[in-house]
Amino acid sequence: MSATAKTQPAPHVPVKKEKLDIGRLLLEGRAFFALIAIIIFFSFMSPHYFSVNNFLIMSSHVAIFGLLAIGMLLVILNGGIDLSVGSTLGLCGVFAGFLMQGVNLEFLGITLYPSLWVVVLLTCGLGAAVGIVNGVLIAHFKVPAFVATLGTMYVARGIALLMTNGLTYNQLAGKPELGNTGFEWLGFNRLAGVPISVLVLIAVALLCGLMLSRTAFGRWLYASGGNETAADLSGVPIKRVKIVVYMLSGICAALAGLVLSSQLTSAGPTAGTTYELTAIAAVVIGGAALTGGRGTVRGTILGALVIGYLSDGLVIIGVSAYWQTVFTGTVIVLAVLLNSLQYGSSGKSR
Amino acid sequence: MSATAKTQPAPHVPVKKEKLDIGRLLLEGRAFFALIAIIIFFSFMSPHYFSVNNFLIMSSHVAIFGLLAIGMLLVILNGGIDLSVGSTLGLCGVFAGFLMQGVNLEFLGITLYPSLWVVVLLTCGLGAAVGIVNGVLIAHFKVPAFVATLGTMYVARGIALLMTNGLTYNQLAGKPELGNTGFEWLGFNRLAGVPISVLVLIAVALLCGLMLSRTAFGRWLYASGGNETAADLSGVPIKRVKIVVYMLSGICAALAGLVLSSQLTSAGPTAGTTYELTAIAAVVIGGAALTGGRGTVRGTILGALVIGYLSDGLVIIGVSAYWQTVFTGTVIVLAVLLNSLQYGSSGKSR
Amino acid sequence: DGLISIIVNDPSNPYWFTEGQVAKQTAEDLGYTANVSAHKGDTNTESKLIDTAITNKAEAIILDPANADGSIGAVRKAIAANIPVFIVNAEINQSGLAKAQLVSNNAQGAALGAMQWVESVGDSGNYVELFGAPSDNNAATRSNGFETVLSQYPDLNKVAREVANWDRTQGYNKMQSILQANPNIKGVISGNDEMALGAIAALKEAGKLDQVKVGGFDGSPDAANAILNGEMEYTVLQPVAIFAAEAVRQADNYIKTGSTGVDVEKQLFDCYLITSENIRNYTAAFVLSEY
Amino acid sequence: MSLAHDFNHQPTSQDEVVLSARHIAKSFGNTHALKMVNFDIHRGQVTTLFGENGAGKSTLMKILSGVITPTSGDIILDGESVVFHNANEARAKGISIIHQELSLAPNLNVRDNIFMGREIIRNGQVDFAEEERQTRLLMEELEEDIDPLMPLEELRLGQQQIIEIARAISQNSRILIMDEPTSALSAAEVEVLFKVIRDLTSKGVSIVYISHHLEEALEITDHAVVLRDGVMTAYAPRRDIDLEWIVRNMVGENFDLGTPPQGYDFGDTALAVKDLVIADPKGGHYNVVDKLSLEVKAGEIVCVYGLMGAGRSEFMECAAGRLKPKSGYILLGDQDISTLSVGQRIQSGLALVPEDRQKDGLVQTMSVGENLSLASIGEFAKGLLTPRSAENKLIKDSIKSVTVKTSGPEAAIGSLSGGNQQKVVIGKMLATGPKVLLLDEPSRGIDIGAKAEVFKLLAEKAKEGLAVIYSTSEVAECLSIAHRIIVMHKGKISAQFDSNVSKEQIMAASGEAVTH
Ligand SMILES: Nc1ncnc2c1ncn2[C@@H]1O[C@H](COP(=O)(O)OP(=O)(O)OP(=O)(O)O)[C@@H](O)[C@H]1O
Ligand SMILES: Nc1ncnc2c1ncn2[C@@H]1O[C@H](COP(=O)(O)OP(=O)(O)OP(=O)(O)O)[C@@H](O)[C@H]1O
Ligand SMILES: O[C@@H]1[C@H](O)[C@H](O)CO[C@H]1O
Ligand SMILES: [Mg+2]
Ligand SMILES: [Mg+2]
Repeated sequence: MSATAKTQPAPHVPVKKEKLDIGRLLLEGRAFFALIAIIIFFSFMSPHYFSVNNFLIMSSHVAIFGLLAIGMLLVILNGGIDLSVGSTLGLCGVFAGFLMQGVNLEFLGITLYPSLWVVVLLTCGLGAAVGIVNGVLIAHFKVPAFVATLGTMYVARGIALLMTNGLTYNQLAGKPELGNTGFEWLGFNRLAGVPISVLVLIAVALLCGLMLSRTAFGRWLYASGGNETAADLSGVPIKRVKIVVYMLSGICAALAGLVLSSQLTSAGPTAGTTYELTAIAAVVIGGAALTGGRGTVRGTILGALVIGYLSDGLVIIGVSAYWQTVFTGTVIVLAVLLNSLQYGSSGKSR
Repeated sequence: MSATAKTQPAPHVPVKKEKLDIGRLLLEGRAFFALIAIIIFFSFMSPHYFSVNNFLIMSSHVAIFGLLAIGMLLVILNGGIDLSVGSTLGLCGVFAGFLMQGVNLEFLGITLYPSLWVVVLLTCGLGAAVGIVNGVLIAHFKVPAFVATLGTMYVARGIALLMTNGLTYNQLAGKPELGNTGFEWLGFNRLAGVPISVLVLIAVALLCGLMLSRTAFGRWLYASGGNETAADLSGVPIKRVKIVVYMLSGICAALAGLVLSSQLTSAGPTAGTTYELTAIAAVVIGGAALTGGRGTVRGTILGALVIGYLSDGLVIIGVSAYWQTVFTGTVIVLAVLLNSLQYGSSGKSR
Repeated sequence: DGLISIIVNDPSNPYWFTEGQVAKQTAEDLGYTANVSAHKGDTNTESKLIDTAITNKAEAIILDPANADGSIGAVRKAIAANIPVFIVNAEINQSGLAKAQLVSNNAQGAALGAMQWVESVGDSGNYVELFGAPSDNNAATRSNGFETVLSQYPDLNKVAREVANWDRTQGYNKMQSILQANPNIKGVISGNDEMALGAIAALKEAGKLDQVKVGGFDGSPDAANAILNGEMEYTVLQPVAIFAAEAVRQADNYIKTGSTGVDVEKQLFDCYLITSENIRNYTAAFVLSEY
Repeated sequence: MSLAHDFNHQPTSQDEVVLSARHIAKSFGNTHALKMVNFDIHRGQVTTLFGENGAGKSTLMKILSGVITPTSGDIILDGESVVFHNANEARAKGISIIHQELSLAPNLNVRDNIFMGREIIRNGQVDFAEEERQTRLLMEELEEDIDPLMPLEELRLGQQQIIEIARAISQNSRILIMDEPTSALSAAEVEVLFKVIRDLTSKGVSIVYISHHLEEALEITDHAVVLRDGVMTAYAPRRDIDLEWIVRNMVGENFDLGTPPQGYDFGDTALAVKDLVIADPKGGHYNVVDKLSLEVKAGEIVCVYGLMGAGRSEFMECAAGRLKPKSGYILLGDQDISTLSVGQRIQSGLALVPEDRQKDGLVQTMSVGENLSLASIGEFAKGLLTPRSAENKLIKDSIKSVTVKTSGPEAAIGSLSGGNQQKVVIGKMLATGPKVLLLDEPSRGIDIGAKAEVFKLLAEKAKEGLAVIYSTSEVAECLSIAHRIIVMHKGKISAQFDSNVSKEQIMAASGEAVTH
């Protein structure tokens, strides 16, 4: 009852849909419309925009933000926010780079070269650990999410810089004789013509979508985002849910870090700076309410596509970097505005 | 009952105090303790830290963040957030620089050199205008504050870059014969030994403190942050309050921009990047609740001092930039954590 | 003894990292204590760091300025506090303040690079330029240097110029987008190595690295590696290790004798070309032996 | 609703106690909410807990259901001492509770709310079909036509309360605690609930029931326990008690809700509403208020009676400026206020005490004093600054005139009991010096003592010339201070009476089935 004040009318996104139904998609709307508008606009402006290959490339850029945004969605559904994802991305990328260079165990006099899958697992573990720190601070120590994750944002970035002394790891290819190749494959290869990064995004989106719509955990997540006290009184383990949510966000950031460094075949400690804002923007454009409880994976992916296709489009038609900034800001506001106009007119409620 | 979920237990900071009472200050606590701890620590670590002159210098650094933080406090008290303050600072600095260089009215064939006070007023007007855009988007178009100000953050930055083509104005001294001198005086001079920027901060803090505690507007602000519907039904003009609040935040950012560019005697379009986060951190360390309705100017100033004295102290004792990042994050979390522990123990509720 | 405050831009770029490390090492070898801090391109942070150096009663400040125009005020403040300032790497747009400004000869380096670029790419075809942070004079100086050379070849056609802010990720993303609009380019000329390496990753991904030649600027270790691997055509080594050390030596002279030992304030250090031919001489970060 | 004893509900198995609380004490800081309370729950019977606002009823129930832990005391379940650390542990022992404040998630649909925290899992997935089936059955049992897939926030308050009840029932508990389950229910819905309760008790389920509707509660109860100021003051089985007994034990004296104030003449027309039409604010295709016309004179007290959804709240909110009318106009004195903002209407002399005091009435982050002065503070600002002395005087006067029981103006608003919070909301609006005061269900959730005080206050203000319009869902409250009673039904005025009307006449006009 006490905290109603800050809520703007929550975009009314149905919490769960039994089937993908076009009518509803159109209604759900703005992100979808914005995306269509962007595609049409740039296709007119440049003959190169509307091609399968360009869409694949743009989507591989979107993969990074999309992964972060899915993690962010979970957090936002829970009524929180995670400002640390950009730094976690950077830290995890660097950590993966560190592992790929070989871990020198001085006291044993040997150097271990973990295989690609070990690297991936350990890196995800690191992301999860950062997330758990966030979650524990927020759930158990009652630090507001904004502050806790702002803190880890700085700390994770600092650690990444300390680990590398500011430098960039760029021997990520691995060597066949060490059995740790495959990193470049993640970044460069395609399955059935689709970049691996895009496949990773699709897989994560499907998994999270299923989790949200089909599992008890998903229910708990929506419930505690909608009314935490009620969820608590109903026996939902709200603290555990919170911790898991931040952990998942950390894992998503780790995956994004892996994808990014495999694309660049290098891992620098400043990667991902300010990406958290882009991720939040994608989630909000995708129809989620920052007050929690409302939002879908599909919307979030649409939101990420809007931002990604827009910024790549601006580069393709050769708009100057400064104008790109102006347009990005405008589109973020417009996309959300569309929605407010759509629902906002119906009078007093909230 | 609907929107309780995201609230962490709001730090219970008394909204209004009759007199500055030491007992209460101690209880209010954490920011104050953190500050004392920081001062003691660095005074031990460096012989140069504990001197009047260093405190004045550090305070003049704090002035920038302090001004932003006061504006941010108003917005946060109202239950909102303003991510655009850093960009607005940059834009306003550049705008002031532009005016100081002389405004060339080509069609009239003359160049106007507005006097210092005209520059100050026009710049504050620009800050107010950015704030009003935010306010209108939020109050009338019901765009969530986070999104609206994220949008203006990009747009204002883009405009600043476009205005200067990325370059920096550095002829801010003015010329006596043009009657527009005085800018450097703002940044370099001292009254009774105190830098002008610190005096500006004190003046703004006193004014805002008075406004919050002694005017009807202040009460409306707290009320609409505490419970917007209740305030609305009590006849509080909540939309107007909101717009004014963002406008004031814009003006504070403009003042910060003026102070900064007078200190630097130059105005660049990228000034203030990410300062919004520091401002928010200061407000939160100062005991305000991000959910609105609770917080004081005094707390916010303490919060800004904590951050400022910490970061300068780290530089003075020669800690590396990477460790500075780590410490900053840790202190932000710890300062807020202290508070949570203090109040959080009294049972599980909420 | 005494303190020398070294202020660099952002040590997360190996270039500035080396700059800071070399200066610090030199100062310590000369018997000073030294500390390195970073303003990350923010003139406000830079101004604070200058204040801190004043508080710490530094003997001298070695500064890589954040902004050609924007850093002047901060330098003035240090001068007012009687601390000599030695500018390295990027210049400030006012003379008579700093005791010395030691920078790479960016115009010379750019010309050197551009000529090598023409040699590698040829004198006709479409190409792309990646531009650094516009707040840094070096970005424009290099771009102009490239232009001076390349505009002499009418058949060279610049199809895009993108700002990538000296950053590798931005170089990667922008390059991928540019490739969509301009699949038939032959070369990329970049304002620094980080952006060039981003472009190389993008070209690799698109399978076009054979067809497109990339040139960098800085002479960073990563770039040297890329040249070794045949991915980058050349880079222009900025003698950052040389002038960073020299700046400290001049500061030392000034502290001891009241003069830097060099007549002019602005001292340009010529850049060197690194190609696969002389890559073996690249012995340490930003160091080409034999010179 | 006679007080005749109803022996059909006498205990079948001889008064077996399933749960007994012994010497329960609970303090919140300096507030001693419960002091050494003993309380028994009997198998298969309804135990009703009576008490004024703040007496400690909810606190005791929260302790029994594990939501909070007592400061001291024992809970004995089936003869064994138990300690509950959280609601789950109590639930595992078969104790569930319907909370006084709705505890539902507005963003979820009905089905998900009912199974929140105890989803039915099959093959690692939630078995939505099964949950939906069970939800349907529950709705049938409760005779409510609610789609299980309907988002909760689209239901009206009463329906939400039904969902809360359904959820508690579906847990198949042995002990079911209902803390004011009917505060938003219509008489018909209450009847259904009672049917369900009787059904449950016949299966051996024990019920604890709390309500401020005393007559209604008497109808269902088997045992009555009265709390006063955290102390148990009386216990008796159903056959030994009547309304008078309850009231006497609750407040220590016998009294009524007052009579219409007499001995003065009404003034001119203070409020005139003409042909007011209001569309459903939730976007339904009907008008919640349909061509409503009404005139109220200065000094007159008008009661608006109606069932849930009759449109009383919308009418009042529209008059106060919160809702826009579709057509029609509103005159205050002879000023047309239809286009004014809420604030301007307050300044002109029309104030509303909203229905939901938590959500719409109080600012939780502010003190008692700041809440009291909120609506009028804009008025007495001199120059730029607000004179503190003037504000303090206003606050002190308000506290006195509406008799708020508080430790002082600095006290947190949340430290007051429900009734006193309500008085603060009323005091806040009275401080604006209104000519017309609208009160939407001013008695909701407040005890009979506080109710009487509120009505007394309104009667006094009417004598001073204030036009009062209040809505209520309790017929008894219509027949107290109102000079005139208006019955609304589906957005229209279906009847008007003077104060001599009978309860049956009022209920008949409201469209409510008269079952007693
Ligand atoms: N969490 C709390 N913190 C402080 N005081 C509390 C808390 N909960 C209840 N109280 C106080 O304990 C007393 C008993 O409150 P309780 O809610 O049990 O009353 P109640 O009998 O249920 O009243 P009502 O009829 O209004 O619901 C009141 O004085 C109340 O203000
Ligand atoms: N004809 C109708 N058909 C369906 N729903 C209706 C109809 N009329 C009203 N309603 C519902 O009832 C709501 C009006 O309830 P409201 O609470 O305003 O009535 P009320 O008389 O003030 O009752 P109370 O104050 O006791 O809740 C509307 O928002 C709508 O959801
Ligand atoms: O000269 C330097 C280097 O090129 C660096 O890579 C970016 O910043 C410039 O100032
Ligand atoms: Mg209660
Ligand atoms: Mg109502």
